[in-house]
Amino acid sequence: MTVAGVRFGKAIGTALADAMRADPAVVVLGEDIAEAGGSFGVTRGLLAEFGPLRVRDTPIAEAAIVGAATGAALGGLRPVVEIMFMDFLTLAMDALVNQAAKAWFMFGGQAPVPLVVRTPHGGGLNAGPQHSQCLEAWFAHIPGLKVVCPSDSASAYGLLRAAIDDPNPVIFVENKSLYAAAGELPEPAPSLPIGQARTARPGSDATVVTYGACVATALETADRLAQEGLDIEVLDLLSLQPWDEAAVLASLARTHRLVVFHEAVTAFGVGAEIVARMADVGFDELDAPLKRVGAPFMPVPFSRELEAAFQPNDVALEAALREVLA
Amino acid sequence: MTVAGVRFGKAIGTALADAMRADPAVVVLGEDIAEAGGSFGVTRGLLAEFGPLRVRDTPIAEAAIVGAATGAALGGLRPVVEIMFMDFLTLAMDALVNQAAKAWFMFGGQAPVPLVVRTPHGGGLNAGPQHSQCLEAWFAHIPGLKVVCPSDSASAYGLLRAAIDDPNPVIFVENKSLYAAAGELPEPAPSLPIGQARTARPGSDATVVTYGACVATALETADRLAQEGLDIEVLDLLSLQPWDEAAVLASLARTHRLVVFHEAVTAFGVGAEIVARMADVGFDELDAPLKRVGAPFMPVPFSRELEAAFQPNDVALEAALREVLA
Amino acid sequence: MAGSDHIGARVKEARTAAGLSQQALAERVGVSQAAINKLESTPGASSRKLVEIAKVLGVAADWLATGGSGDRPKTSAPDRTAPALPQDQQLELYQRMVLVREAELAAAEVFAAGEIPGFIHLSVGQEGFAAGITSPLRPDDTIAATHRGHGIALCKGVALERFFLELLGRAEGLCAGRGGSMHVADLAVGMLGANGIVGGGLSLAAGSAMAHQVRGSDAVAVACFGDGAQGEGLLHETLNLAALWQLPLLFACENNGWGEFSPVERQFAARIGEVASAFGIESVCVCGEDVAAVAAMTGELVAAIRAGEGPKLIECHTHRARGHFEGDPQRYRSEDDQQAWLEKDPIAYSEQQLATAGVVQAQFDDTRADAKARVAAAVEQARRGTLPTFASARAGVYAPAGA
Amino acid sequence: MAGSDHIGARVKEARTAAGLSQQALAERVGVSQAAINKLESTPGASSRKLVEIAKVLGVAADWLATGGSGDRPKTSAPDRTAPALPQDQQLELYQRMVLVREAELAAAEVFAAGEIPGFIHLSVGQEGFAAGITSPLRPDDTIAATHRGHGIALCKGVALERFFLELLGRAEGLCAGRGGSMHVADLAVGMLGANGIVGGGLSLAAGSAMAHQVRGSDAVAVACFGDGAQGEGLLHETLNLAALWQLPLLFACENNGWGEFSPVERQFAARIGEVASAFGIESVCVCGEDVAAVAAMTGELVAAIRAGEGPKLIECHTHRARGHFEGDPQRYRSEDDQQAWLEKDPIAYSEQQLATAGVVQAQFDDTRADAKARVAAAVEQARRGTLPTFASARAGVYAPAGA
Ligand SMILES: Cc1ncc(C[n+]2csc(CCOP(=O)(O)OP(=O)(O)O)c2C)c(N)n1
Ligand SMILES: Cc1ncc(C[n+]2csc(CCOP(=O)(O)OP(=O)(O)O)c2C)c(N)n1
Ligand SMILES: [Mg+2]
Ligand SMILES: [Mg+2]
Repeated sequence: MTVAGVRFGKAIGTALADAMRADPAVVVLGEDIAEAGGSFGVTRGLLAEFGPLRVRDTPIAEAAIVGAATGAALGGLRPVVEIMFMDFLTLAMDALVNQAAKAWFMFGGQAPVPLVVRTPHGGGLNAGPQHSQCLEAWFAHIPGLKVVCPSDSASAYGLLRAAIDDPNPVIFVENKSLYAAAGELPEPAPSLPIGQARTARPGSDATVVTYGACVATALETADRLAQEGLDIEVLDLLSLQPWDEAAVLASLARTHRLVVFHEAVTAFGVGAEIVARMADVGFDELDAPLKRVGAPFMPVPFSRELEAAFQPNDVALEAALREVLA
Repeated sequence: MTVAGVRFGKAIGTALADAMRADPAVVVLGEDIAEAGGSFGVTRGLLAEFGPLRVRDTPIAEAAIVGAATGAALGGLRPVVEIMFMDFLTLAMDALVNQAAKAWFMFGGQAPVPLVVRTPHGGGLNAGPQHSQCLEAWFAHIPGLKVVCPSDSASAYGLLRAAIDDPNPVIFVENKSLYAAAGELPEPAPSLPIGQARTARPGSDATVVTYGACVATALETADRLAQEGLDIEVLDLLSLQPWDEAAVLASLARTHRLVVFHEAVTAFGVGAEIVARMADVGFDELDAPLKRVGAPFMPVPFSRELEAAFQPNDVALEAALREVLA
Repeated sequence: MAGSDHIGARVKEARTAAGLSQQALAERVGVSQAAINKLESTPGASSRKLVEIAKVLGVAADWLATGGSGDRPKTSAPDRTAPALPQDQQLELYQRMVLVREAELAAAEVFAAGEIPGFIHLSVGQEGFAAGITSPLRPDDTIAATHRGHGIALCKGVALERFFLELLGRAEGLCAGRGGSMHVADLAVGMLGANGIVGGGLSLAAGSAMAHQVRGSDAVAVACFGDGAQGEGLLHETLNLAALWQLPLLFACENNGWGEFSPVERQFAARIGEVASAFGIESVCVCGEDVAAVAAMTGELVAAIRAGEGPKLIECHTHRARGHFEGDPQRYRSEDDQQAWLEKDPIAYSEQQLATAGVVQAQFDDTRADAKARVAAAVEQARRGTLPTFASARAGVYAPAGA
Repeated sequence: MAGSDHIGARVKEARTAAGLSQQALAERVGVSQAAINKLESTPGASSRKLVEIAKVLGVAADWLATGGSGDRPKTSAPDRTAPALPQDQQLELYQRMVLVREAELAAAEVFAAGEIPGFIHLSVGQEGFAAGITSPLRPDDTIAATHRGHGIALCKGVALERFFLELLGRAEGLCAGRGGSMHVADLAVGMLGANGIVGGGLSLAAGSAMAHQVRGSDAVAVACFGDGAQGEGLLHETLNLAALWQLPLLFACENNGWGEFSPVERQFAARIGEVASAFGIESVCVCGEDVAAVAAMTGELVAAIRAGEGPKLIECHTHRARGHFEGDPQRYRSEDDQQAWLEKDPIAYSEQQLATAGVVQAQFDDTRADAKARVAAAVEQARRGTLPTFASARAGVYAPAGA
């Protein structure tokens, strides 16, 4: 059976509740996530069901929150932390990068760190330079971390269950603009394996590799181009670290043309790695330059017009696709 | 005139002293940098010459150090901060990324942030997972920051003078293994423009793009291959953000084969951006896959044998060059 | 008087001697009046705040705790009370508060109408903090505000028109429409910016203080932070840095009792004054309802800092009148708590004080009408402001050489 | 005695009454003996540490500051003293310290011979901390150590052989040769690791305490940190978190007077005990020379935490005998300071105490010989350990499903 109209945020909340029911080691912590149910309402209801030992409001202290969650994970719990905006992960980088990411390796495989850090990225709310960044490339660069980024309710549910089950620290990135998006959720909803991409739309003329909220834009763009007879494949990465190189390569081997599309700043972003790999292992498949469509190299501006012009969109994607198809 | 035998660390110290003499707004701060002259001895002598108002030992508080330096820069000083190991920048990311990098833009161009953060990266000392990382790709991803990485005494001097003169925050990355390396320093030594690469060795068969301590390894490898008649061009980037795309493209247009070589983990590293750009703007020049030689995707291990096997070296570079030349 | 045989009785004795009501004591200590009442009336009761109470009452904590040898002793350093301010200054403070109030109420309307993008955090009910803290500051003094920074911006001298131009995202705005409400700044008047990062202004202000110190200026920097920001480690690091370097820095805690949707008691286990004391930093706690007291106390602290005494801290108790951000339905907050600020409205209190001193209602009405008119004009001007071009923003990421 | 007419005279009066030498007072307060001497002999002098001095001497700070009405009063809460330990426990502590000492001296030699890669930080002279702090801990109690963590590792029960195997970078080492001295860990015995990040263990230990709490266990977690780590904001955040959540967490400050090349006075402006108090966290300060006192005091605190009293803090004054790291030429440190530890050697002190109680020299000699033999055997075994293969390290980055 499939339930329709399940919002992205609700799917995440459901995954949390299901995981907490399944395993008493799962605990949830973050700023205003217990009594208030979270800034984006995702954790609503958890406190009532699971009580204050397992659902904890924290003080505003991102470093200690993630550090403590790491220590708790080493101690056998499966903490799921909410960091209110991805921009605030700047305050928790030591815990994530020097402690959580390395503990399994550095201690010679003594104890896993089954930690999940949920955090929203992305703009569109005119929230300005310090509340809109997409910093996932940082984490994808760090051995020991995994990074996932769902694109709809079903993938949010499935990836979060997988992230909580995973014995490694996982950064779970939620695009803010998706929270209210309704989608279908199978019942029971399955866990999705980390590291596997999904063909959101099969096509033969060119491949768009994308993730998160950009998947919907890519699909729209593909639909539009389909009216001209251009058949665009859209690959939804879902996982960024590890990412599904085999799937991307297989798609490139079919279409020979590839564009990576994401909301993060293009330069040194996730797309750089994907393109760089394809320029090596996929070199023989290439019939056109590898293109990236992302944000320009500037902070996310506040005003409506500026942010709208800043955000990578269907127009830019279409232009890039036309270039590689030219 | 040129002075020979000037160590890399000494060149940095000289640049600091010269900058402090030239401008009373230049101040230096960091852990144990004043009385003790720095963990790597770079700032020795500054306290005696410039006094405790301008040369400050700080408590162990990386976040406050970089935050205060940012505030001081907004207030008209030109602070140069030393962060003892690049791994500890994890503790100062908010100040760098959310404050320093964005202040000029976010305030509409009211006041510049002439801040320099000097920090050593890289392994080779068996210092283990938390004292050896190369995290420059993070900073290169952040609009508003500049990132430079000198490869010898002259570039260390020249880039540091330029970084201090620059009205923007600059991350100045020093490879630990270079501190004791002696080099030539012109007298007076010139400032080097940020954003310009340097052809360390001209060549026509393939291009190695590299930076920092890897430049020397690349030159050795090139010399060795020259004995077989292979003519390798070595491009020393010097600046990573902005990086000299025109120089890389020009070289590629001559050699049609390119390898990026750096000590950082390959995945999502600096090389990804360079390759990704070349796979787009340089596509028509490509005669071979674009290759990257960097560290494998794992924390820097401690033991001698493990670290030696981990570090990207001349053997790996040579193998990659042979592949693109095949 | 050795007959006061339990702690509460001694508290009562000392409180009465100090001429304070239970409510007044409660406020200065940062507990509820009910808590003081319970303490005074229950034999055997004690309080974690005993040291704080002793400080406010100017008695030894030892004596409060045990009664000791007999008479209620005086501490060597009785709690400082603010000197009275001359009436013209009080009027000016009043006018500033009214301007901030009117500006924010207008902003709320313009926001509700969809003309202000993003989200805005208003300081309605807390104007005593902004007006009081900034009042002794010179133009070359600097201040870093929080995300709730409109009041500080306006009181530090930011132009009302450019303030609204920024909120509406216009090219002529303080930040050329790139920052918005959470980043209003004007370095030319020493306003180092509101900040989207809780606690973010702390170290920026410390750095600004360091710049004053290096230049040999007697300018002072002020670091504003909310009660919620007390949880951030940067506070500790900055207190330590300021104490070690004897920075000309005033820490100013705007304690409105809430950090987003959680009351301060659930967010911070210490009293910030005690933390500051541990670092050798003198601290005072004032009631933000009384702008004259805030201004006078800040004046003393700033003068001491200017004179080279090093960092100080002021905590100011206020009430947040509205939601955390505009549009916050405040389901987490009781109706009583939402209304409580009306009893503590610094503007109403200031009118009372001024009325007692002979200022007539018409003057209040004029002030308000004036402010409304200025604000309305500024909003109109902001609406006519030009939209920023993307090209100019794109070109504005790095400062050019020589900037 | 109301004739003590300046602060220093009153300090002297109270100190003499407490039976303390200037040196002993200085140590407990964390200042130099010279500072106490100057204070006592200079009319008009005062001290930032007056409250601390008062606490140690068990008098009211008011009285020290002003003299007040007359007699030297007693505070209600005199400083706690540790109960005496039975002799067998004292012997065990002694043996542990000797093992740590011998292990580290051997490590120093092996390091100097180039057989240990990287850099190592020794705790010679500070063994009273490691042995004392760990002594009341059960196997299921957990502890996060600092970069100077050999002593904690060995005393918490890490196998000596695997310890040396790790230092030498062998496959059979605690961390399979991937971590080295700065990361020695054995989660099976509750040792959460030394840590390369100053302060890094604080929040890890808090999380471990949270895990104990969620599981309903009465196990306790211990967060070790150095005096230099006091500057890190994470300390503040963790104190607050622990206080709010009433975590079963002991904060253990190993104050050896130095953070790298700078004395603690230039790094931290507060007394950690006062900071903890501000958070409602009880704290005690003990002299690390006396391992029995450290153990007894820690025992009391751990028992209280186990009983549900929430977090506590212990500060332990020690002397760093050697450089910050092996090979540190210590140019920044006077010859006197470098030798000072000899007067404060916890092993020598323990021998004195035990000798007074009748333990004979031969037993000390045996203990040392035993330890030397065990260490020598462990070093030999480590030398014979196999080198880790790159393939296995490469395969060890992520925990496999189900781990
Ligand atoms: C580092 C960081 N963490 C969390 C937030 C989200 N946030 C914004 S305001 C706020 C509450 C701050 O409370 P307080 O400091 O008391 O200021 P107030 O809103 O009451 O003025 C929080 C948690 C943030 N902006 N920055
Ligand atoms: C975050 C961080 N900053 C700086 C360092 C470098 N460092 C290593 S040990 C040390 C001094 C620590 O002093 P303390 O906490 O007193 O420990 P001790 O060395 O005296 O045992 C410093 C600054 C580090 N390892 N981590
Ligand atoms: Mg608040
Ligand atoms: Mg120390």
